[in-house]
Amino acid sequence: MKNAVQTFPIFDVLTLRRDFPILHQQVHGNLLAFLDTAASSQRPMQVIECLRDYYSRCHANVHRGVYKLSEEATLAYERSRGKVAHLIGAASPREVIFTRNATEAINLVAYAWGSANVREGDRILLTMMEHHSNIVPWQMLAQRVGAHLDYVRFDGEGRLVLEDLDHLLTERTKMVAVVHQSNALGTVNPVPEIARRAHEVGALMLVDGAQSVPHMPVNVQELGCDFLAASGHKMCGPTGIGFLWGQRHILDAMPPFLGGGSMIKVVETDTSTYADVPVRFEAGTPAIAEAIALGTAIDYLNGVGLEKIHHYEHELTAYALDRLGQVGGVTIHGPHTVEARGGTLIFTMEGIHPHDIASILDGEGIAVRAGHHCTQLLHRVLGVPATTRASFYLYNIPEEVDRLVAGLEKVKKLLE
Amino acid sequence: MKNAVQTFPIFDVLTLRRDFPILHQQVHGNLLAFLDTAASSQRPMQVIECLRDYYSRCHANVHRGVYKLSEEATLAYERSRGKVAHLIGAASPREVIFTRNATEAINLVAYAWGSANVREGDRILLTMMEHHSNIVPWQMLAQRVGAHLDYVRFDGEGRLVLEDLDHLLTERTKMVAVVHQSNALGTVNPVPEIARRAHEVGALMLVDGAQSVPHMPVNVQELGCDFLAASGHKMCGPTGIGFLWGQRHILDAMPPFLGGGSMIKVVETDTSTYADVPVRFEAGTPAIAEAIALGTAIDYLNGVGLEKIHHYEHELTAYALDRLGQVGGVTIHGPHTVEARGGTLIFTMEGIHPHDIASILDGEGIAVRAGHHCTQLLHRVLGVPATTRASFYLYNIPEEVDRLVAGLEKVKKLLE
Amino acid sequence: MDDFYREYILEHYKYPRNRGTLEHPTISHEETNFLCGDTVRLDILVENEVIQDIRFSGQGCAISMASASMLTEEIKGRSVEEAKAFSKEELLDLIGIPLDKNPMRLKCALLSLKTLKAGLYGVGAMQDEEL
Amino acid sequence: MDDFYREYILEHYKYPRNRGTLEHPTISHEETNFLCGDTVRLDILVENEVIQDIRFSGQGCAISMASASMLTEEIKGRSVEEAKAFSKEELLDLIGIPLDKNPMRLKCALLSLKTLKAGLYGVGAMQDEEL
Ligand SMILES: Cc1ncc(COP(=O)(O)O)c(C=O)c1O
Ligand SMILES: Cc1ncc(COP(=O)(O)O)c(C=O)c1O
Repeated sequence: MKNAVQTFPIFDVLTLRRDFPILHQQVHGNLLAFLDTAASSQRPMQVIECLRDYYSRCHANVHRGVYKLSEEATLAYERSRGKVAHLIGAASPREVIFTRNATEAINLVAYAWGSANVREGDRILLTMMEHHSNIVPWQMLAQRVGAHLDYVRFDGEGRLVLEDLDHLLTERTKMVAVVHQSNALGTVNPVPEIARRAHEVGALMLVDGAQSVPHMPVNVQELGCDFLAASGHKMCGPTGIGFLWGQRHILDAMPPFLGGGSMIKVVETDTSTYADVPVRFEAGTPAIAEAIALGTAIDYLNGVGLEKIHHYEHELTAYALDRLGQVGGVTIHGPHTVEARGGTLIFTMEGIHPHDIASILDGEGIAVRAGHHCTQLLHRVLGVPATTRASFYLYNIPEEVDRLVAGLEKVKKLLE
Repeated sequence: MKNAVQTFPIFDVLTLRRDFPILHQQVHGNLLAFLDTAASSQRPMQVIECLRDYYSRCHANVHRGVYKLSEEATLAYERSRGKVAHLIGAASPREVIFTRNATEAINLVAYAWGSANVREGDRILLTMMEHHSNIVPWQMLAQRVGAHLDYVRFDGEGRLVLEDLDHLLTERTKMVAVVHQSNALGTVNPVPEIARRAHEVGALMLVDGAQSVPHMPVNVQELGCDFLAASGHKMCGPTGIGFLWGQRHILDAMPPFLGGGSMIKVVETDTSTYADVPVRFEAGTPAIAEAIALGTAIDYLNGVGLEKIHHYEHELTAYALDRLGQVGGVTIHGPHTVEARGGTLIFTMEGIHPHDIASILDGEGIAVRAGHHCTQLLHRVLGVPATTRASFYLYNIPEEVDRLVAGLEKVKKLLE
Repeated sequence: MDDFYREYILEHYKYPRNRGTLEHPTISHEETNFLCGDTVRLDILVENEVIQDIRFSGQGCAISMASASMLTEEIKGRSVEEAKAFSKEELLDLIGIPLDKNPMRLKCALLSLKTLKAGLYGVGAMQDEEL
Repeated sequence: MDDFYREYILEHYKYPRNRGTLEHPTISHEETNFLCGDTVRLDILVENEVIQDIRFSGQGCAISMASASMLTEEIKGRSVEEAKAFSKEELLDLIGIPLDKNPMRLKCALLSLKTLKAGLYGVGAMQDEEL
């Protein structure tokens, strides 16, 4: 399938793959075909080396040290905050808070902003395609304060039913929290339009960017949202780091979330005065090395170009939709065209359990995910308890799609 | 000063130092003398290599993948949980929850356990030597529910005034949260006795082990506590990882803290059923690589032997107390003998600001910390806004103490 | 892993033993593997402390279904006492594949045993390590 | 860093200019660097939109005290307008040490300027980047 590779000459994927050491190993005797980036991406050598270099040359705790190592660590940490800000078009690095992952970022908003702003009887609007990380924090908030959740539905093509906004958005709606790109269906939702509608009724808009920030140019000004959450490990960065972006004036007005070192100005026995943003929301020793390496990951993605990555994934997804659609018994859930969709697709096979599919594909060296992908509501709508998911990134190649298709034929032969 | 090294033949520190690449660099033309481990320790090659190896060979998201990489990542992650459990004498790995750091671990208890168990009028007992991370979360809890904080004082030698327990411990006391080893004074507190007294009135006992777990054998059964918090970055592990240990039956009864992926069994639109411990408290993608590398750090510490490390630091601290005590104008705050104290000491110099001390020492390649070390209450008791802190670990040598003393003489010459 | 899908497993998956329900079971218990939504229900007929009949229903992957088929086959006719003592090692032996290195698939394989034990002991749920 | 402690700085630290307070200041403002607890208070006497007199008090490290000494010396006799426009770059020039690479020490050096500006503008607090 060397030919297929040449059909998407957006960048030289074979050269780029060399940056990812993990991709060159054999799994059960076959070259690894890693098709589970939606769960977590792989990392280029540049990021791995950054961690090594940091720990070997300049680690120290940040913010309070006056000696050279601590100085350097602090500067690198803050530089990385600037890279995140620049990546998403934030007005200032001060609007970027480092968290462990997208999940913690959303919980931060639900706890700190939520507890101060959501009251009994208020409503929070989600969609039926949300990841559990953008559902459960709001459920917990709703239970704490006596608020209610509403859900926008999606249609048979995996598109949000925007008419639902007409009756679900009310004066009582305080927050609209929507996934930018679905980690299951692959749908890219019309965030600017939803944000505009949310603001019309005075609600804020949080965007779950866990699956969009790694894969396309994302600009918070263009999205028109108030919060954006994402995870480093899905965008070539290390585990243990993610971020929350928020509008400065909203963050400024928010009470803290976690209490502890760094986030205070003055501590007295009964009460404390809190630091300014973003430090107010970064209690304790942060994930310093991870934040710095996330900066390196962003450099890497910018080096390739997010527009190009997006384009490349589109080509790959179009190819995959076409090839998989031809496998008998396979049903693809979600948009069947690449318009407003990303490189993540879920499917089911008549009478065959997703775990068996993933296990048998694993025997071929192909890594896909089976299960509900943290979207049980979505799967309940689809009427299946589980699906199989293949997801792509800048390092995947058409040949891997071909191997996936061949693997599925083997599954059928074995289990039918 | 080669002689001095040979006075503590507990292990071969010069060989061991080779494991720490960062220690062999020049800072402002002098060999780095890193005396700020209390803020964050350095890492041996073994830990740095573990991260590299993980990302190069076996990274994938944990828990839900059926393919080989995810399997291996999951096993390594859970093996690491087992190492933590073994290190602290936990009854089961299920009692160990991975967090970002000690700060998050304490906040987890203050939010999840606190909100469910602390009521208006209840009391929480702390000490005046607590780190902000063991004060602010409780203040925030107290403010949320209308509870009150009490503080055990410490005396002129930096020892807790245990008589304070007689009147401060009452039936209303629901939680006693105490630092095991002070990150400022160096005092090691009599946790077993305090835990016993806490339990007598029905309170739970949380131990802030951020400074003890890295430096001595710590066994939760012997401490008799209910919770223990610690940070990986202070114990040769990476940043971005720490842990909370809790008694199984207490954790089992606790509502969740962060909501999101992994920590649920069933998600419905309005409510969810939560997973068993420890996963209930690990929402979203965890700091996988960091948790695994923490396991490697624990292997490293066990390889040297925590008993030996503790002993070695005692020797070094005795030497430092002796040498520093002879510098004119220097006042050491905290215990002056090594009995029940660790290798962390703070001091002030007559008429000279700690920042100037730290800056001038930095010029000599000596990294110490100046400030309140996240213990403002403690410093207010001492009557100084800031102190200078030197802290030791298994890789420090007596020669570095000598350089510190020489550096302080230079400070005096320059600024007096 | 290909290894999981040996003839023996596939045979039990395609032609399961004891699949179905009982009209008047002494014990009926259902368990779900929340990681994947798989479900196994066991209907057990106990007479004189002996498992006279047993049927399984539910849905799941080849491993969990084959495991339920093999377990019911093995346990039928045994005393309740023996069935309670039936260990996860014995079941894994029966299945004959090295599942110990794959925690996810291990859960699939053990789902039927978990259902059996929780049913026999009359408890709501059971942890893997208690099997 | 040794470099910070040049003769010039040490001289201002040991023999500060304008150290003290004013009896009837037009403006009196105090700022604290919460990272280290250092405090600078400025008493300013303004007449005809000109800073006729200025004194500093408080406690801090050599850098913050020397910086306050130099700043007050520089600003005395200037118009309020000029003082408001006095930039952090100008102050760092005056101090003459490369502080831009050390965020912690930068805060020490800028504390007096922060106090001056917050005082002149009559605002409660000021961010570093607003100087
Ligand atoms: C005694 C003590 N408790 C808690 C902490 C907080 O640790 P971390 O910042 O890693 O959360 C520290 C570290 O500064 C400490 O020394
Ligand atoms: C759409 C979406 N939101 C949120 C998350 C949560 O990300 P994390 O687990 O890194 O917190 C994920 C990742 O699984 C996701 O795909």
